Amino acid sequence: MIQGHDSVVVRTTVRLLMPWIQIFALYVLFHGHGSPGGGFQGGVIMASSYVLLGLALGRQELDRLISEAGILRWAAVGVLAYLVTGIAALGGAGALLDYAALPVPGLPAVRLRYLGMMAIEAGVFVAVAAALVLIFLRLARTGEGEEP
Amino acid sequence: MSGILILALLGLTLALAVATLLARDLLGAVLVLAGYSLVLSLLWAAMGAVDVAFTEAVVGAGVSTVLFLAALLRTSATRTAPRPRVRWGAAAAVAAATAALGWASLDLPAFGDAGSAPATHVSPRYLAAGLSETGAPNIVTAVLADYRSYDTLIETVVIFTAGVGCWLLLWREPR
Amino acid sequence: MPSLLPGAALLPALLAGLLIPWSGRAPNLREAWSLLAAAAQCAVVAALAPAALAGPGLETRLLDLSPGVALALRADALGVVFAALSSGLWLLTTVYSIGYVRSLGEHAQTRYFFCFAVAVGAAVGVALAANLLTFFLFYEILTVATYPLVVHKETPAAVRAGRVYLAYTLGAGGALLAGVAATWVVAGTLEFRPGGVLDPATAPAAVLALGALLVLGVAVKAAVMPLHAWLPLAMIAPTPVSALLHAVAVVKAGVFGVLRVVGYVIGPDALAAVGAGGVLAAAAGATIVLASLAALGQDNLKRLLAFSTVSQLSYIVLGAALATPGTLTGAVQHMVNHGTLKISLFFCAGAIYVATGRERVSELGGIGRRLPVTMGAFAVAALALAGTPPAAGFLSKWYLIGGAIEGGAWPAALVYLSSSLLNLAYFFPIVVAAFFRPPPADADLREPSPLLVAPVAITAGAGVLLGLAPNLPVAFLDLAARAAGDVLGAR
Amino acid sequence: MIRDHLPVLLVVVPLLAAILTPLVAAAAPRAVRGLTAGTAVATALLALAGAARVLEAGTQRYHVGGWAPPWGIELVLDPLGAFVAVVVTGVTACGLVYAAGFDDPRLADRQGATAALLLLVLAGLTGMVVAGDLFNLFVFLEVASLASYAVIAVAGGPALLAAFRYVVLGSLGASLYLLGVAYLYFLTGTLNVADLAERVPGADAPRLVATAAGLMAIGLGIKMGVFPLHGWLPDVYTHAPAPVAALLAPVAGKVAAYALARVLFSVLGAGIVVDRSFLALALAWLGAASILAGGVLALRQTDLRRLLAYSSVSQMGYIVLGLGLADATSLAGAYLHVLNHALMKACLFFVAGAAALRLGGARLADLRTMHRRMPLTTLCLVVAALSMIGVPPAGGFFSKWYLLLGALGQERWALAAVILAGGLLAVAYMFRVLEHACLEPRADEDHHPPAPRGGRWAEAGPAMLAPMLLLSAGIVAAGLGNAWIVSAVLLPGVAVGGR
Amino acid sequence: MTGAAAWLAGVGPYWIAILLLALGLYAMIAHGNLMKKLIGLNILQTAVILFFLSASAKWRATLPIVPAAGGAAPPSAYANPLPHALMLTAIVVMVATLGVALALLVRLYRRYGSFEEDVILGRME
Repeated sequence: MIQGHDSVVVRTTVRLLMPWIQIFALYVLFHGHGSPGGGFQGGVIMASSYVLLGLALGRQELDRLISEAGILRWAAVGVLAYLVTGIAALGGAGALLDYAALPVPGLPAVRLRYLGMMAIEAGVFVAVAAALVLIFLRLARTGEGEEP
Repeated sequence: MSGILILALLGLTLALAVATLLARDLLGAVLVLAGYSLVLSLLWAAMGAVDVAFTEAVVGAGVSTVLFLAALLRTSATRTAPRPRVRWGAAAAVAAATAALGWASLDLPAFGDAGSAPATHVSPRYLAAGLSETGAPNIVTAVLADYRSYDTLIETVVIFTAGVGCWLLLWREPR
Repeated sequence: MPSLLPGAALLPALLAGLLIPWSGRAPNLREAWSLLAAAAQCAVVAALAPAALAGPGLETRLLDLSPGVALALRADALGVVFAALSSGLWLLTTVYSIGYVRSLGEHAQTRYFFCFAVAVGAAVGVALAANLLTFFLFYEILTVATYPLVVHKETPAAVRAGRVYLAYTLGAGGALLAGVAATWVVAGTLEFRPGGVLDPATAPAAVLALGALLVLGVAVKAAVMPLHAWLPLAMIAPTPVSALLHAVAVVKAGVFGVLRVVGYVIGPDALAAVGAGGVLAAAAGATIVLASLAALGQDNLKRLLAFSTVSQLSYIVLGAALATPGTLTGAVQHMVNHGTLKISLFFCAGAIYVATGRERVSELGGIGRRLPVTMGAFAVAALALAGTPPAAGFLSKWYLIGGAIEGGAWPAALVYLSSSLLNLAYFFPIVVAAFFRPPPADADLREPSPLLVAPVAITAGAGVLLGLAPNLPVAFLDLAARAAGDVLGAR
Repeated sequence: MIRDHLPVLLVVVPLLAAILTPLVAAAAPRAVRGLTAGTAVATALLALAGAARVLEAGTQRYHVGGWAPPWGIELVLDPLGAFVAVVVTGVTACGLVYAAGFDDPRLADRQGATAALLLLVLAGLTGMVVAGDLFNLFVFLEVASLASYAVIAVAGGPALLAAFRYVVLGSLGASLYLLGVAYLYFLTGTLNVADLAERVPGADAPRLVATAAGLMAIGLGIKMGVFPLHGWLPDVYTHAPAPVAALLAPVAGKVAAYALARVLFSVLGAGIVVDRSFLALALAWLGAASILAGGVLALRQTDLRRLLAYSSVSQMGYIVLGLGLADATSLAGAYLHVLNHALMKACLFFVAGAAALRLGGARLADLRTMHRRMPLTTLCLVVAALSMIGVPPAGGFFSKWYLLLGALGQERWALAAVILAGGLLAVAYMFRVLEHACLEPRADEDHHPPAPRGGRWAEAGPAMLAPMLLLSAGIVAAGLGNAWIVSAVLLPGVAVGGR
Repeated sequence: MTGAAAWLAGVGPYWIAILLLALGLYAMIAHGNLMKKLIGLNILQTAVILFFLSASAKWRATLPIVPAAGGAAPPSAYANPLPHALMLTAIVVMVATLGVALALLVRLYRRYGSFEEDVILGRME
């Protein structure tokens, strides 16, 4: 479906819009702590920026930015970040995901908790963004005819 | 939280759901579905569930629609579904189930009752101590990322699973 | 008393079951395993007899099958009789089988001997089982292990026969299982105890239900009419199978089961109290007469023998149902005598088939001139079975009839007598025709391989000996008397 | 230290491996199979360790994030949970070793993703088993389901439609379960199983409890594939890639059944379920119907895997029946059947897979030469089939034995009859398989020359054969050891918390 | 707000949720078009989410965001955050399922060239 849009206006708008969307995504990620939003919503917005790019500029442009295999690995990395944060707590003799037990010397429990939550939110952000982009690209991929 | 507004939005969702299911043109159905999700997110915002509303807006109205469209537009086929013939058996079964659920729902605490079990048993602790215990003013985030972060971990795994699944299923078949 | 000996009685068959497939490519070695195992089994079982005569018998308790129910083997008098019968005849049958399958060049011989070993092992397990669950376990194994032997020919007819066989026996297995479970629920134990395990206070309805389920479960293998239809069909199996399994191991497992259930679970008194004894006796009596009449009409020799088996088995069931000292002794004794004589008759049928390819009674005219040993043995065994003194058949019938009269069951006595006449009626013409008709034209008729003839002669001889010296080689008569005493002494 | 984290490690280990697999696959494709099988075996060992720990030190409770329930999420490893965990991980380990040995050309170039999804299934199942929180259970249920949808569809063709139907029905089931959870949440305001167990009996709203129980039972019933909710099951297990079917069929339904048991007996409490409440009656008769319907449908199948799928419907019925009878003996029987059926069904699906690979198909007609060309596989087939029929001392007999004792003990004659009838149906359909696999019917009535020796030796590779033999050994072992399992693990476990 | 409206507002969300559930369910059963089945499923899932969320509502309560500057309002002043968190997860599950299902549909379409179940079944033979 995505051959890219021909009107120059659309293409440039998207190019200009892209960074702002991504900044907004990061904003949503980091402010989920105190206001609505968080890793998941931020990730979705991040993904939508790429989707938009793909829709407007076409597959080739997108492939120049990202490769599908690469995205799969990004998704894995995101979940991994989350899981590793959780397992790290075991190192501090705590239960899984007990941020207060994160083995980071010299930080009060509240800071540790904040740190842990940020870490996992970031993980969610990456994982969700990557996974959604992957799903979109796979669904929208052109070029196959009938299956054997 | 205004009862009138909520009732209005509820009515609207119902109407849009019916419209979605009646629409013969799949493309139309998907677009109406997006509207349905949008109204839902408004409804939830009105119910004070801003995080969910936000998510529903970006996911339900946004991503889901895009995915539906991506799948639909990939397929050059006639996109109008033939009018389904009415399945009286199914309709009867569904009606019976609906009646049963509605009947049971009479035992439910009134909507918005601040004295109901959900309002009084587990949640107060989050609201009272959430900020001091987790340092997150947004209690939903506190629950999501700390008290029940295990759920959120698995939630992330779910979306990861979906990614891997699509990657696997829509593999570029070797020609 | 505790001992490992009863458990050891299962080992030979078990080892044979492992070794036979392993040496499947070396037929001589393979058959050597079978022979060794059979011999070893005979030895062990014989060693069990003295203790069984002296007291309650040796017992082996293995792991638990279910909380409170062990996989246990007890070599009491009744059990030893059946075990000794099966093992002894297994030895002879193995010799006979080797001759039979080799002269016919049968296929899948490894499977054949493997299943044979397993089946006999299971039969011994049935004999020595100390409780109902163990009994059921071996009973089912016996069923499953015989199936491949029934379908051995793998012809459509054989496969059909196999299906019927499974339907009857496994269906009965279901009834038996229900009975076993019900016994546990009602009596709280599954042990076999002489005189029965039921509390006298048990509700008659419960006793009746238990009796019905259990007896139904075992009566199918005992081929009590109308549950006998599988037996004539199973005759499609190779003759040694029909001989050992469907004249001895399997069907005797059925009647043995009847004896166990009547004597050691329900108890004769409880059975009589609810009037079930009469019903069982009636069914058995009817079977005796009807099956004999049916045998009269048979032309295929093996089917004739099968019907005769059906009739003879019910001698034992009837004996158990009457439950007087005489009938019980006679019943147990008849297991041995009928087993020996009937297997010898089947051996003859097989020998004739191998030598002449003939299976029909009408084709046997004059055969006796050419196969004197075989047909001689046939004549002896037939007459013995019909109850001509001093052979074995006479002895057990003497006890049965005496016991029946002693119990005041005149109709039963009459049934026994009339059936003996019918035996003569369907065996005598065969013998007469075989010896006094002119020999068949084709000249090359000759006695088959000694591997076949020897067992024939031995079993027929044994049939006579068991009449003259019923306590040789194993004290069968004393054991039978002891078993009867156990059951009835417990009242 | 490990000992204290056993419950969560059961989930974390396969999860971590699953996430790493795509990365490994990119770096060293060769290593993937080893990683998968190794992880599964490690998980099984952890489960064994967990079981040992539970038997020695009692139920293990783990508070994720250090938050005490009901505010945080709790993981529970009690005797029954440990038992189910051992069964699931053990059988899955066999399955993954088998799958590693099964070279399916369709999956060759997608090793990494497939392996990751299979491990995610494992993680999802273990997660469900140890979950002490109803919503957490839902999330794990979805992980396991999503992953299985994808791997099933890999086969392409008919598997696609089968998988799609499974997605629709499976998600329906999950949603109904979640709706049930919602009703309970409305009623009590909590999601923690132990907390619910305290509050539900007290709460005076029978309609809510009944609705919640019904919804959860239906939702999980769909996952279990109990008649009449089994619509998705036969196609899925017929068309899925053989190793995948062999992996999912034995365990997936069992875990759903265990979840149902937890809901019924831990959450609602025995008081609501036993003494022939409507729920118990419904379950018992649902199970009975499942036993008969599954058996009858299995009778007329010509494809081994389809036949096995329907027999799963029938066998699952025994488990549901046991839950419905709801006394200690019957429950012990039901749990024992979880073990036995997992073992024999896995073994049979392995056999079917090997046949499909080496005999060119898993239709009954394809098995014609099996006994000559694959003697060991045939042996496994026979053992598992006899267990299915219920011939002692194979394990399958004993689970039915306890169910029968339970039914007779409650004087439920009809149900007892159904249990026996199910056995006879199994005789009918399994012996059809055995006839095809072991006999080569000949037309000529008279005896024939010995059958041609051998034919081409076609046993599957050791990696596939070893798990098969292990399982068939396990079937007999489970039978001979059942008394210990029942008296040492199941009966105490059943007694705990009215289960 | 009048009494009737109040009562209506007291049960309305539940009943609407149940009605939506029924609509979705019927569509899943009755529609032969796989895409429509999927849409039905989507509506069913949102219905469940709506139902669960309505457990979080409290009249006269605000968003569950506690001002850091210790405005110590009682819990009854905030909406119940637990269902919010749970339903966020449920929505993610929803979209994940949707992704896989659509992937299957695309494959099916590529193989059999239709979304109609009976057409696909017809082309399978």
